[in-house]
Amino acid sequence: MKLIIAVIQPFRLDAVREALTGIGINGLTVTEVRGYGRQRGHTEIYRGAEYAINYVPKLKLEIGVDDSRVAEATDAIAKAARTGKIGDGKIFVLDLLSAVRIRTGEDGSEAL
Amino acid sequence: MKLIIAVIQPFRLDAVREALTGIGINGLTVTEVRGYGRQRGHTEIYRGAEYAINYVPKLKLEIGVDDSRVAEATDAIAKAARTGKIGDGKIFVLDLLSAVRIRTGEDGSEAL
Amino acid sequence: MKLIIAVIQPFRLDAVREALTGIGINGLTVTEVRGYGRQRGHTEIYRGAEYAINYVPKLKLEIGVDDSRVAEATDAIAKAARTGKIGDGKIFVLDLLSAVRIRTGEDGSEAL
Amino acid sequence: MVNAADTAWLLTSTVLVLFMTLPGLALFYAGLVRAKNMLSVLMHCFAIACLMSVLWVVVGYSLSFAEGSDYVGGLTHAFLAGIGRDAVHAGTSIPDSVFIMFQMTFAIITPALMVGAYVERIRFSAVLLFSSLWLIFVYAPVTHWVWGGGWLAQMGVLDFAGGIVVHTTAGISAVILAIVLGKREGFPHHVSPPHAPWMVMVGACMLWVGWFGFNAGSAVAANTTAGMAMLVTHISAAIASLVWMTIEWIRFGKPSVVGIVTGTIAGLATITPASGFVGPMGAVVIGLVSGGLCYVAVEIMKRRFIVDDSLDVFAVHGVGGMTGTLLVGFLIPVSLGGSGLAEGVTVTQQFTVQVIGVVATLIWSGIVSYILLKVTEALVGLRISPEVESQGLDLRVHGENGYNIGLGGSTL
Amino acid sequence: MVNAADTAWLLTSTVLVLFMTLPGLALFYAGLVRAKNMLSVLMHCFAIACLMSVLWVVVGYSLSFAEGSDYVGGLTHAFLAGIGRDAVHAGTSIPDSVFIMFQMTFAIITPALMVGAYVERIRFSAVLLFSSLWLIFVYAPVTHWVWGGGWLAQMGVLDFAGGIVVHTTAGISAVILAIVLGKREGFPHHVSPPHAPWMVMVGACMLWVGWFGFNAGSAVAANTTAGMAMLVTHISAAIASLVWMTIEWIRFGKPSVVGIVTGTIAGLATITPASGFVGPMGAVVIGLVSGGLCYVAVEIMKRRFIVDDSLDVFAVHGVGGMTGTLLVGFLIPVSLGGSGLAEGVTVTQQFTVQVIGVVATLIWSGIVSYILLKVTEALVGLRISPEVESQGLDLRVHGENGYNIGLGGSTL
Amino acid sequence: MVNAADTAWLLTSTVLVLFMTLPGLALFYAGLVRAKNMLSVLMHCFAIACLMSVLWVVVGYSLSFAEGSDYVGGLTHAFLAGIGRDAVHAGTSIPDSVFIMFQMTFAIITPALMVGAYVERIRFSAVLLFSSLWLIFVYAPVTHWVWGGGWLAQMGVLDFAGGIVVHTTAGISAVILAIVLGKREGFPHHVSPPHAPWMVMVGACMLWVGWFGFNAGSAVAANTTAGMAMLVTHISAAIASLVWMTIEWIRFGKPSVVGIVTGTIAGLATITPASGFVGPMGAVVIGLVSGGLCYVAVEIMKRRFIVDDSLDVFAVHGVGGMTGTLLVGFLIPVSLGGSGLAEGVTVTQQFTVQVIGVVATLIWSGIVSYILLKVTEALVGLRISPEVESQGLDLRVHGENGYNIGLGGSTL
Ligand SMILES: Nc1ncnc2c1ncn2[C@@H]1O[C@H](COP(=O)(O)OP(=O)(O)O)[C@@H](O)[C@H]1O
Ligand SMILES: Nc1ncnc2c1ncn2[C@@H]1O[C@H](COP(=O)(O)OP(=O)(O)O)[C@@H](O)[C@H]1O
Ligand SMILES: Nc1ncnc2c1ncn2[C@@H]1O[C@H](COP(=O)(O)OP(=O)(O)O)[C@@H](O)[C@H]1O
Repeated sequence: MKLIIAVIQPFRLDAVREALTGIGINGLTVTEVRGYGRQRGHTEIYRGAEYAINYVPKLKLEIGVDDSRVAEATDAIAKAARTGKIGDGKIFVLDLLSAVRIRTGEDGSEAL
Repeated sequence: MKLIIAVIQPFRLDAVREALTGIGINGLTVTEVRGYGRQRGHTEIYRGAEYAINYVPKLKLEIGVDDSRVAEATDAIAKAARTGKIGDGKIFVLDLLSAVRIRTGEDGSEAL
Repeated sequence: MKLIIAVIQPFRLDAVREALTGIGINGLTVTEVRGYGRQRGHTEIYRGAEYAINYVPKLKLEIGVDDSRVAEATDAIAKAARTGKIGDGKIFVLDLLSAVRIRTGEDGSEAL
Repeated sequence: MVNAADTAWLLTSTVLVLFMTLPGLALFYAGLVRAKNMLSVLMHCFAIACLMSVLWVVVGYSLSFAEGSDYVGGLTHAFLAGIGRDAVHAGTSIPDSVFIMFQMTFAIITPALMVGAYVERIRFSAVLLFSSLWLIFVYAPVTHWVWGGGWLAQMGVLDFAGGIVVHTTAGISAVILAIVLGKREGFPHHVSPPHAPWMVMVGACMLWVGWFGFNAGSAVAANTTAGMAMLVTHISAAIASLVWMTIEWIRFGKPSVVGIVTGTIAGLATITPASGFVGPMGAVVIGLVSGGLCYVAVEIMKRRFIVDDSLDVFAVHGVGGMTGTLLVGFLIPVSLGGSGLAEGVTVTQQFTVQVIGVVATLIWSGIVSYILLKVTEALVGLRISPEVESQGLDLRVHGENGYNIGLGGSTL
Repeated sequence: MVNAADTAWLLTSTVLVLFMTLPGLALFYAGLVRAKNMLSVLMHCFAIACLMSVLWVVVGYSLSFAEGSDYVGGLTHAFLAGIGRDAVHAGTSIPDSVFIMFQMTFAIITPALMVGAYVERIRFSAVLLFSSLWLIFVYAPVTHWVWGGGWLAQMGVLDFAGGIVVHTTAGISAVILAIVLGKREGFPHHVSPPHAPWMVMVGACMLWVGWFGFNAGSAVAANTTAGMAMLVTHISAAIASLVWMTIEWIRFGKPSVVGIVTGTIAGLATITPASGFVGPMGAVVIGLVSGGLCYVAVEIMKRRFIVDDSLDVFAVHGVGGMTGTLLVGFLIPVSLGGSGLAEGVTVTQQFTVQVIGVVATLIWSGIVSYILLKVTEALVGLRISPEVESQGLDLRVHGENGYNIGLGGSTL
Repeated sequence: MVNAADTAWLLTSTVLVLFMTLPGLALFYAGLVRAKNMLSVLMHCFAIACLMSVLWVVVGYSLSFAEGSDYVGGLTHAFLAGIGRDAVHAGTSIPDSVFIMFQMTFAIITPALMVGAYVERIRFSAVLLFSSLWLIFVYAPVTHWVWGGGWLAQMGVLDFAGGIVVHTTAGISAVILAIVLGKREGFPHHVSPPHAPWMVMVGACMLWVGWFGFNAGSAVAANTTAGMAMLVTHISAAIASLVWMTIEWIRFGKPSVVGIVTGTIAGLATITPASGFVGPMGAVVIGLVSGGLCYVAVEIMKRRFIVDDSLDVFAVHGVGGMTGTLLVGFLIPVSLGGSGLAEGVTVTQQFTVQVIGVVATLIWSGIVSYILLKVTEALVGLRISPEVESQGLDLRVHGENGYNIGLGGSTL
């Protein structure tokens, strides 16, 4: 199993969710984060002064998936999240040693 | 070492914390997240209209533990977090290559 | 590639960011978290009653880096985040199987 | 001659009515939208308040209240010309300056009410242009008809504090706006719940207390009419709130904060035209009717017509204002605790006049609003781009975020 | 005859006292609880305001102020029967409608004060039922005793704006409520700090400004008594705030926002019964005493008795109201800048009367509240389930979240 | 003799001016700082309000308004000695108690305005000590000069509601404060944007409605002057808001919430000294000038001088107050709708007097503020440690967090 971590533009969430549901992935955890990469923030104007906003709001998705679904899932996310503009985000994949569904105690792929 | 990621119902936090303290695990990072799995959200009613709330508020715990404590810790969390109702959450375990206590520079199990 | 997870004191963020930029690391995701370790929270006083605040606000940084940069990066973070007082935080390192830049589809070190 | 006591009350009432918009209505609406658009809503209300104030001084007051034709006032008082520092407003015991200010606060809140119809998707320049044109071509004439001695006034129409002038005009124009502008992306199936119900309630509380200035201030004196207007306003608001709460409780098992305060606004809007005329029992009737009727109206607009009058301006203000206007003749009799119909006027006759008033206002406001929207569209465009809509107006149009409470206060 | 100036001030005062509850008290209390229950607190205050308004019209006003026995008013004015549109309230120079409205705002805030005792664990239906019964069986009779010509009034009890009628009744009933209902899960060792101290302070500010309507409005005229009542109210509030702040600063090194504003409320509650009678020096004394005494009372309630009167209704309002009531006789002498005792009454005699007033009110309110709670428990139940308590009332009882500011405004 | 109507209006005005500070100004400033310091700002405003109230009773009122020399009042009314319960304030028709209270609210807001200069880095004890000394040594004397019959009053200086007394004193002292205290860590390149623009706007709305009490209340009567003062105040605020919005729109393409409301405050501050004297056209001029001039002043202070007057007290209040004071003579002529200059006084003569008033106030306030700061520094220290500054004043100085909305309401 793998844990996919995707950092995306907040307004792409609905699209990504639909894409994942479309390929039958039905579990997801979302966190509000801020970050920067190539996209270096923007400036806000107050009373004639400009402030540099260094961290851009993003959403981080964490999705536990079966090994067999990883490629498909990252593709789906990438496609749905892409706008082609700077700031579109990143997808990271980590190895997942185990997964447990708390309610039933099931583990492994059953739990995802 | 392992990194345990547990997504739980917010109101089980106090119970989980007690369970972990009970087995001598004294370090923990909590994040507010929202998610869905089998539990598909609920509806809220405003002015006669119903809104689908797709993401349910959860807490995500991250706990770095020694290899020897993993089983015990996941068990303790699962037991304390379980209500038996849909939405109880998930526990994921990842491999942890290293851990450092910033204050002292200690690393490995010492740092946990 | 590795994923560095660092939990730091919020007011050290600016220093850590500068340190990372200094060594050419230009991507970062920040999450607000709360946690405890050796530092057990504090008390707040309201109307003559004292409340135990068990979870201390921290920031969690996630940084995907090339294998070759891991040591340098953890060092830089540790140095910039250290105040020498309890509560300085932890750095965890995990193995990163893959990384993708959503905008371009680049993957591997290119994507970081 | 200026009566100091009446002046004191009208000065206070003016403060209260301004407070209804700033920040009452602004908070009420801002709490109902998504977090990413909440500043834009505050901005709409605030900028409208400023701009309408200027226009009121320039021509609005004159077109509404100066001598003129039966259909619109003249320009004698444009730029407040001919208003002496110490002049008493004719037919009242308060200074002209106070009358102008008091009425200005009505001219502020009426266009601001329409904000609820176009939130989360309109261009800021369209807000300013449309509101300005609307003040001149809809609000000022209708005000002249009803309160400025125009044709409806001559027919004896009863509208104590703005059931026609404020709520009917804004309500129908809101529907036209919503239709011409189109739905928000995702409406009706993927809209988000109010981002801050607590803020909605705080706004509603401010509207409630401010409304005492609106209705009791419309007596233009600190007298028994003002006192009774305040009492009946309060009763209607309280009852309509409870009605709405009860309906939700029965239907869904969960009486909501947003629901109960929507009932409040319905009760307040509906009693408005009747507030100086009816007694406590009339207020009970109006409270009961308004809570139920506006509830149904919201359902119908959202479910049947699928018009994205986003914050229910028509269903609450429009339906409420018209209902109150039509009911007033039935509830005014002295036997019901009311102030009584004018000598020789029957309930049926009064009802007919009220119907004429409402229908004429609906037609005029609807058609003119449509034209003004087309003009606005041609001049500055109406709708923001889908990209700005999805990213939120706050950051993209105003360059700000409503909430910067994260990251422990480090440089964001 | 109606005096327009007094009417203007009383209309304004009515607005101010309603503003105290909506949104003042509601925000004050909502900020003190956890985020997951903040809407429920707003809802309690708001729904109480609506329901008490209706009950006041139905029987409350009549039971309080109509001619009746020495113990309770009659039903002559039930449903406001016999109130003429132009009637002047006997013994005043304001319209009956204004007097009824002004007093209604007191009948709203008094049950709302008790919300602080039962937050985060009560059933919504119990809130509505208990408050209703309480208005009729506790508030209306005691009001009649003190302000409606009842037995305490005849004994010459002094209670300018509600030390007995409002604060003592609500304070003691709050304790009974807290005991019968039981503690919140986790109390006293695992309760959370106020979720929004800033909101607590905003609520306190609104209570402060609104209290000027409460106290200075109780002069029922725009005269020198009203002026002095406002001045002494302000002095007491300011001093009690500073006392509380200083105690915290000395004890903990950290003067808190929640602390200073609690002092404010203590100072305001304590001066209330005395506000029309004492002078500035009396206010200084009351400010000093109330800040210190209420601080100690909070400690004792929380630490010794371990009663979960969650937001300190008794320790602040109860103790404050009683203290002010008992002090008034000592501070009223003309030599101290007060308005002086009635002819032929000595300080000791007055003190005795005040003690009788307080004790009788404590006994009546306490016993009746206990009975009403048992009735409420039998009819609708008092306490929510532990599961709902741990998940929060907002989502489970009202179906809403206080704050939806996350996820960038996507469909949540 | 006491006039009840004037008293009613002044009681109301007092409420409004207190509301400006609590919670208006407090919210305005709190929204502008970072989340970690927002409670400290509220605390500053609130504690200042309490402490200034006490000092006003002790000596402030007497030093300002009692008979004394040309430069400062005497101590006859220290501790409000010699103020009868029923006394009428000389030269007015309102009770002494009301006059004292009304003026007290000015003595509260003026030191509170300076909070904007020292946020996020000052010691709480320094706030209290400096404000207290400042009230006695700056505010009271200048008030005596202008409104207490002192030398400027004798010269015929015109300052209707506090352009000199309130805004010039606070504005210049704010600069001195900012310089002596030093910049915030990170200023000017790494400061964060306002943590809650919505809160800034809510505060601004409350300031706006409260300002009607400030300016129209300064007529000390419910008359035509009060009415006109309210009207011109409103016009100036509306226009200055629009000017600021337009400048931002043109320069940056994004009209901001924080920008438009800063314009509002500029318009309000600038009309203040002129509000009882000018007519609507004068208000238009003042609105236009103030919006533009204060905008430029903010730029210059931040970009050229790099003084960390953090929330622009000088650039908005100081520059505004002085501008209005200097303009009043030009806009007062009857031909422009003003109340006219005193018999035999020319525009140039009046201008000279106004210049003298402003310059004398700048010099006195500046020098004395500097001395008082040095005294404060010596006694309690001015600045918090860098560690506390980076961690935030809320938690470290007051032991609280502004927002505890996380972790699902579990024990934090
Ligand atoms: N090396 C990294 N490690 C962790 N998160 C990163 C890294 N690089 C980028 N991110 C996250 O991805 C988000 C988008 O990155 P960005 O570089 O702006 O996208 P792109 O390069 O595709 O335009 C950032 O805001 C940050 O949260
Ligand atoms: N595959 C997954 N990947 C990541 N997080 C998940 C996944 N499945 C569930 N979750 C998280 O766990 C929470 C609870 O899951 P849910 O399926 O509702 O529980 P259960 O199946 O035990 O009733 C979700 O809200 C989500 O945050
Ligand atoms: N075992 C752990 N697993 C996950 N997070 C931890 C762990 N131990 C500590 N933390 C995180 O690090 C933060 C700082 O830890 P703490 O022990 O107080 O630091 P130190 O020991 O260096 O003084 C905690 O608030 C928590 O968020």
